[in-house]
Amino acid sequence: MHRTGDLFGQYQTLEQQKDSATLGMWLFLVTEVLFFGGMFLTYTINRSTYPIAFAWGSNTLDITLGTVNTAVLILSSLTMAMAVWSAQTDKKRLVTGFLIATLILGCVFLGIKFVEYSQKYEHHLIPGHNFDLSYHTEGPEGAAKLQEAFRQDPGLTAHTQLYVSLYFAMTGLHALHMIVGAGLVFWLILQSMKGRFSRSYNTPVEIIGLYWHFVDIVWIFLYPLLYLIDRHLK
Amino acid sequence: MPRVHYLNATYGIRSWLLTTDHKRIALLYLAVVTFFFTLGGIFAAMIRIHLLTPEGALVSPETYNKLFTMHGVAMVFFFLIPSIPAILGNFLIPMMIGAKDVAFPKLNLMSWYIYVLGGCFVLYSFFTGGLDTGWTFYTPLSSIYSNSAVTPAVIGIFINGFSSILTGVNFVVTIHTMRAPGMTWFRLPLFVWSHYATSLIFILGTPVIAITLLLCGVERIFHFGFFNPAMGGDPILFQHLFWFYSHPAVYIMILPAMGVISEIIPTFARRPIFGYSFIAASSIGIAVIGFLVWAHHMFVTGQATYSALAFSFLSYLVAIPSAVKVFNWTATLYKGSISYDTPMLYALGFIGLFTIGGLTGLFLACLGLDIHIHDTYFVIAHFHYIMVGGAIMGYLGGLHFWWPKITGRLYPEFLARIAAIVLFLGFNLTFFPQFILGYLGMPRRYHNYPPEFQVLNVLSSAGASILAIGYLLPMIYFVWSMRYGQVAGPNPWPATGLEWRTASPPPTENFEHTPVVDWETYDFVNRPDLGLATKPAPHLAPSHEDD
Amino acid sequence: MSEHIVSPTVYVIIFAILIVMTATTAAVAFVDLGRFNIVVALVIATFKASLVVLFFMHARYIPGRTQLVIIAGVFWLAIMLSLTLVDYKTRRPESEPAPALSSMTTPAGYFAGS
Amino acid sequence: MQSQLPLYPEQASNFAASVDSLMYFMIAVCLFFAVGISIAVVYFFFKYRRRAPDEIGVPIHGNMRLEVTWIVLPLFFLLAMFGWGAVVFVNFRHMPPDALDIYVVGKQWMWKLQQPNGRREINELHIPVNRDIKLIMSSEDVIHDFFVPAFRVKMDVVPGHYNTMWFRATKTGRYHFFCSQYCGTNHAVMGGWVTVMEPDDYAAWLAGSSGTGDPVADGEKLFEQLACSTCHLPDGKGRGPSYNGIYGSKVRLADGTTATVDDAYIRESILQPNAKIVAGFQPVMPSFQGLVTEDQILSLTAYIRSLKDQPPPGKAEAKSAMGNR
Repeated sequence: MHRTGDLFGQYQTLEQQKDSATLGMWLFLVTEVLFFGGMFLTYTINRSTYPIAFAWGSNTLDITLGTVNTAVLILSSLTMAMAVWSAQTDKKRLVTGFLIATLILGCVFLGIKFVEYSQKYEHHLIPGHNFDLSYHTEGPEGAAKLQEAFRQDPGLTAHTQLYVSLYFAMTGLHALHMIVGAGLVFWLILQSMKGRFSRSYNTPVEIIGLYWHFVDIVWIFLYPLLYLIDRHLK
Repeated sequence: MPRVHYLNATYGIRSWLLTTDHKRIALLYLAVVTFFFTLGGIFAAMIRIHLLTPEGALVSPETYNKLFTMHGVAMVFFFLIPSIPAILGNFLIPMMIGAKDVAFPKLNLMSWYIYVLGGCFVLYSFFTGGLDTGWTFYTPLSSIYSNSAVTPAVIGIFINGFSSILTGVNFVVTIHTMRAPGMTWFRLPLFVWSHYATSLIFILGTPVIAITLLLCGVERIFHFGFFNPAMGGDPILFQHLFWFYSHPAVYIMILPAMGVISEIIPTFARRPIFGYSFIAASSIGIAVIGFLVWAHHMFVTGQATYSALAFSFLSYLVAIPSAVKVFNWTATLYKGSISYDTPMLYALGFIGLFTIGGLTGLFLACLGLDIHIHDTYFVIAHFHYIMVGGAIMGYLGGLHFWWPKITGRLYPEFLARIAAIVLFLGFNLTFFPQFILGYLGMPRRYHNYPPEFQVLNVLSSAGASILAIGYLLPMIYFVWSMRYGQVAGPNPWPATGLEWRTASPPPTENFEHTPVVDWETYDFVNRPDLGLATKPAPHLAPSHEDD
Repeated sequence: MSEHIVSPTVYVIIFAILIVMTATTAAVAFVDLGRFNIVVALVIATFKASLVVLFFMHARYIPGRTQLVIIAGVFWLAIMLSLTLVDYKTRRPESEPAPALSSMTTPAGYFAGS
Repeated sequence: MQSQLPLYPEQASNFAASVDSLMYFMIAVCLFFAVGISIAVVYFFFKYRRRAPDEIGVPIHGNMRLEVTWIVLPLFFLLAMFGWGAVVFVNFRHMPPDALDIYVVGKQWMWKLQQPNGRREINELHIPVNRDIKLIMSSEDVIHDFFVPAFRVKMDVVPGHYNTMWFRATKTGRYHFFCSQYCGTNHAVMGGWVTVMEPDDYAAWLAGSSGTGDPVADGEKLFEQLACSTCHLPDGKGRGPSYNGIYGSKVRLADGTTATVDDAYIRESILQPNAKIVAGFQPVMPSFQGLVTEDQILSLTAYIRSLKDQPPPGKAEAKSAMGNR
């Protein structure tokens, strides 16, 4: 198909082209909802079966890092939205600036995630033979709590591993989406530096923005579901 | 034939492998889909030969298990699901709505590459250790106990899922935004409606199978315990996730075939389809209600009684839209002018076989009966009536119907009619005995069986050999006709759709000028361009009647 | 092209609400509300997600057709979760371990093999 | 046995008749629709055949009344099917109070069943006639399914879950049961027989064991019944060593030592299989302690002894290659 300026050959008008792209992205996001949905279902069933193990597992996570990461991601959504706004209002240099800010914030998120993952490794919280719950039981009080938990759920070790497996699967999949998103934003930055985006043509910024916000939304649910179970126990 | 068309507009292997033309992509799909069909067919033939004797005539138990698994995987994920949507849908939807191409042509090509990549992974699994989990991949057999090459297979199907998803997104957007002027929603051919419904299932269902098989693969690699009871996981959860997609997937396979039938019948009865809006709505109805019935595959897993009652009830509801279609097709024959061309033979065969397949589905949705016939040959017979008798009959009917449009040439009519009849007879001989076998209690996936089941198994295998001839014939004469077939002209039948208003084969951009639609679909009366009578034949309508 | 441009002020206000909500949900998690902890957490998360969808993703200003797509996605997710839970939550207590059987399958029992 | 080509299995339980009548009802309703549609299609097909090449049909677009009819009318039949099916199902899932509890464990690829008094069987189930039987089932590995066609009952046997089902056999006799959920390589041979006995016979059976008096024949039967034959294949390619020609010979063990296969070794291998593993095999055999009586061990030993003149696996191939077999 031939391309005339910004208009691809299969379309009649720019408006039709943008309409198609936006609708297409939203449909793709719906498939992503159900993609993550399968995991949320797995999570729901397991959490309702093993509430104690899930609370115990959740309390091994670092809530500070989790909360900071949530804020970082929300801020990156703001910069992304501002990048779209800059394109819509023809502020070409601002587009690049906001996109770079978004990319940096995305990388900060992934960096913090990496720190968390390596903590899990140091704390023997990787599912498998070396899995050890006793890390978070400082002092006799903690040991007593652990004993109580084992009394309520004799399979605590196995079931907490289920929680941690889910933690890795869900955050891992989310991180994978972040990496893809960062790649897309990087491509946008290159395009934007060529001055490609303007009031009349900003579809790529808009739809990659949609994707970025969606990944943010997934985290908005992952954060309370993974980090905030029965925090009062500690 | 036109001098320049999409087949000869450019030359060379690159012009095919890098094409963004939806028609060429459809042919790329045709090649790979045919390969998987042949592969699955060979597995099926070996299964039927093996089951000739009670103790198993051909292969070891391990090999037999691999054969039926690979038959299922090849046929379901790599033949039935992409066949009609990716070949006929890709080729026709843009032309039927008067567009130059789909909304995202590059994505369309990417879908094909994703499909091929997924196929490579699955072939790798087939030929390095095979796959013996059953196409349903039930855990913990698939995630822990199987020693076969499960991991590449689930990765392959996971990848292939994205091909379906992207095709679905492409179709929905295309149908929404790319319609030609005058092509209103209620002038859309029913083929487009059924593909719209199919695409909804692609979009809403396929991601769930992707994540499910991903979890299954992750469980195999990292020993996570989501579905492993030894670690507190639940194998039943896998079945919920699996069937949330795989039951609607049945409708992915049958809905497009229904769309094909809805095109063929009015064309060869030369009258408007009966109850257009009901057929269109029933497609959407099937897509939606089809998502609410999945746990009828799990009645005997120890599912709660209340839940079983709910799912059984909903399963009965989904029968209604399918029945509506069958009734309307039948009514379309009334006072038509019916020709006996090959596509029509396939369409009528479809009505018969799909009716049996659909009705036997009611037996399986029936809670009390399902206790007895679940996981027996009754199930095998039922879904082969839907998949082979329905989907493949529709696929072959559609391929014959649009072959002149795709290649510009006609297939040999006489041979094609013979093949259609051979297929119909061979099919019934193969699968009808399996209903009885199932009620007698022969469980599925058995590499040997008690001797009292032998007579019916031999009958079934005999039918399979006839069926094989029925499949080989079209493969041969289609290839033959590409070179030697009679030149078809733009509208050989003639049919009313927009795709018949351009040359055969069509130019790369489908139409010389963007068409403007000012006629109703399936209307033969106000279409002088078709070269037919403008009034119904006198023996059909002595006094003018119209409602 | 008639496209709605949301002003930066709106974006910043939404951002502020989101941050406050994040702090709130983290704080509430340390209070023992019994089974309502999860309810509160999910309500706040849903509220935050809605803000992102409606404003950052412009869902307020897009055609009804696209809004329907979003609703369909959420609806289908709800189908998947709810109908599966129907099965899990109505299972009868008799599917609890039967004592005689568990003694039969304990490791000390006779099938030490697997 | 019924005729050469039966259309339904024997009716041997309280559920059989009700499932069969439900089946007849369903067939009747479905035949009504299928035959109606077929007749209409075939009739129209010939009646409205095209007579002139340019002829067209009558433009009828639809009929609201017809549409409503064929939406509503089937709905009634569907509701009837649903209701009837639900009644049978609820009856099947509602456990009777005073049933005889039998514990069933599925395992790749055999069934272990335990009577209320503790007597255990493999791939055999003995039950009294006209008595409610409740099976309490679980699995040690993958999902299996306990299916008795003559009783029209089946239920998945799921690891981590305890599923129950019940039935009341109404006719004495021997009936096939199958594993109906695909469970791996030997899924198809994972079945056996339900023996329905008069209550007196059942009581007698529970009290003692029965044998023919010929230890070799008894042993051969046990060899099948206990599913030894699924692993100890004659060609030595199974999960356990072949018995052919093994009696009296010396075998190399996994720890490098050797052992003579005599009565004591066989007894030990049945009761503590993992004590001495033959080189080249994995310690996968379950213990049969408490599962076989001393008499049965003697019978099994006698059977293995009777195979000592059979060619052992490796040599058998060489011989058959020379045509001596």
